[in-house]
Amino acid sequence: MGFIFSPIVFLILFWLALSGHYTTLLLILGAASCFWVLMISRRMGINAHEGKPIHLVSWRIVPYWIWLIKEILLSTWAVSRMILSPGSSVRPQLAKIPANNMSDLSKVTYANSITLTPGTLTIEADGDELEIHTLRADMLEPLKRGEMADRVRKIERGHNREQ
Amino acid sequence: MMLSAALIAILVGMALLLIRAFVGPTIYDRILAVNNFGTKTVLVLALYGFVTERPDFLDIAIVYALCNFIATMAILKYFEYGDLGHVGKQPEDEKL
Amino acid sequence: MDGILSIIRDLLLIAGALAVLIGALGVIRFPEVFSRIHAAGITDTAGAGLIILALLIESGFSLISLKLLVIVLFLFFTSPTSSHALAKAAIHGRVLPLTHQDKG
Amino acid sequence: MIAIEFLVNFTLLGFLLATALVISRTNRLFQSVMLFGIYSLLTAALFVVLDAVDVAFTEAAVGTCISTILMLSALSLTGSRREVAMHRKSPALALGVSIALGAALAVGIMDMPEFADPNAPANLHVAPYYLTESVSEIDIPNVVTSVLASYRGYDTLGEVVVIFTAGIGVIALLAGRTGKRDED
Repeated sequence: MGFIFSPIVFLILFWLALSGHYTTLLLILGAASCFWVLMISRRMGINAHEGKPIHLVSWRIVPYWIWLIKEILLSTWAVSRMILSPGSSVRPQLAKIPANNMSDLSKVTYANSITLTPGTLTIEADGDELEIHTLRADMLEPLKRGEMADRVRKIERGHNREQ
Repeated sequence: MMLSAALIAILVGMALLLIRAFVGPTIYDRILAVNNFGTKTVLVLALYGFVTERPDFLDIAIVYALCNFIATMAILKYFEYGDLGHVGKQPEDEKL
Repeated sequence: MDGILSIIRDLLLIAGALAVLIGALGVIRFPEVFSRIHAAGITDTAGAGLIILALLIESGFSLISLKLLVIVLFLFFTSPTSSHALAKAAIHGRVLPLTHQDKG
Repeated sequence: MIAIEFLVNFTLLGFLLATALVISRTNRLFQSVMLFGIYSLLTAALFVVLDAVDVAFTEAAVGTCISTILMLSALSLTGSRREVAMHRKSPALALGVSIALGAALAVGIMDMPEFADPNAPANLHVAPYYLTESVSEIDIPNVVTSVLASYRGYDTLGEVVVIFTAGIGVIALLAGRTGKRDED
């Protein structure tokens, strides 16, 4: 599964998916442009390792995404009610929550998931702590309980066991 | 019919964002408005393709999504560091 | 079957359009830039997601649905990144978030 | 269906006009760079509505992305955080010129053929040939691409040379600066 994320294979698959025209001339031009992009990114010193987010390929990401989409819809509903309610119901707060026992990639996943759910926003990700801005104090409660962090850690553990 | 209604709703949303981009007050409000305006343009293009029954225009929506992200990042980098040539902390720096 | 699908599609479109509208309204109504980022996030995630899901139902299975998937995946990966960058840049630019330390 | 096209068209044009007015009134460079971003998003959306997909593609890439970044690079080189002084000596003269120019353009537009008229002179000369033959002759599905890159290849080559020269100029201006920084 991992080889799909080697840059050149990924680029060529992406080109094939977007093109929709498969004549000889266009296929040659497409392959040439894929190699060109690859050369440019080599010259720019883009780390090939970063281009292989291998733990995002683990199948355990699927239940996590479904859970995340449910959370996004729930918090969208909460924030929408705040927007539509008359008067200002915004009581923003800053808080720090722990993000320990995580690899960098998991930390990014965690911080981005927090930002993706409306109502909470990662401002600073430094070391083992994330600084969170929230629209209302009670929106922070689920994060403090740490359910999302546990689920993010579970993706990674699952991947490590598979190897 | 519903597609057209959604298209109109997004156009109204665009108008609201234009107001935010015009009045500010901080520069970050404007950047936020421009970025979100870009997302809405992507949606308008996608919906418009389906309304006119020619969804081949989706490629442009993809280009838009890409450009919008890059432009937002460039603007923010400019405001954070004062110029675009600034290289943040990178693993390469530690090796050298 | 076709009827049910088109009803689902219409419902998704309505929900998505409402999310986009409410998000834009929030960008106007909320008091300062950090709160506005939350409102803008509604457009990026729920709004874009629901509308593109509706379009996926409309398009069936083809290259077009693949492109729609690319768009929605890209938005889901970039939107939190730019929100975070914006918040961070605003903090560094000495725009302090309004906070209420009182509980409730 | 036609009604929604008109609605989208006119709404986008209205947004475009509003943005242009605000840009002309603003006296901070950053704001105008930001608003130019919105302006080119709108322009490109309009190109899509008008069926000029290729132009929209270029406008999306160049207008939204490259020109924003170039303008910001220019701003960071000049470092002009100051407000630009506005010289408003004789608004009457400028207004007169604008109105005269606008009126001349309006008169000119009256002579143009209907929008998308298949019998307009421009659509009767070589266009039908390109539309019917280009796919079999050049084997590229997009007619605009085959016209630009093949039938009008020399013309495009000239344009590319112009853009290449401009690019070299920009790189020479911007890269000299970073080179100095590396030595520091």
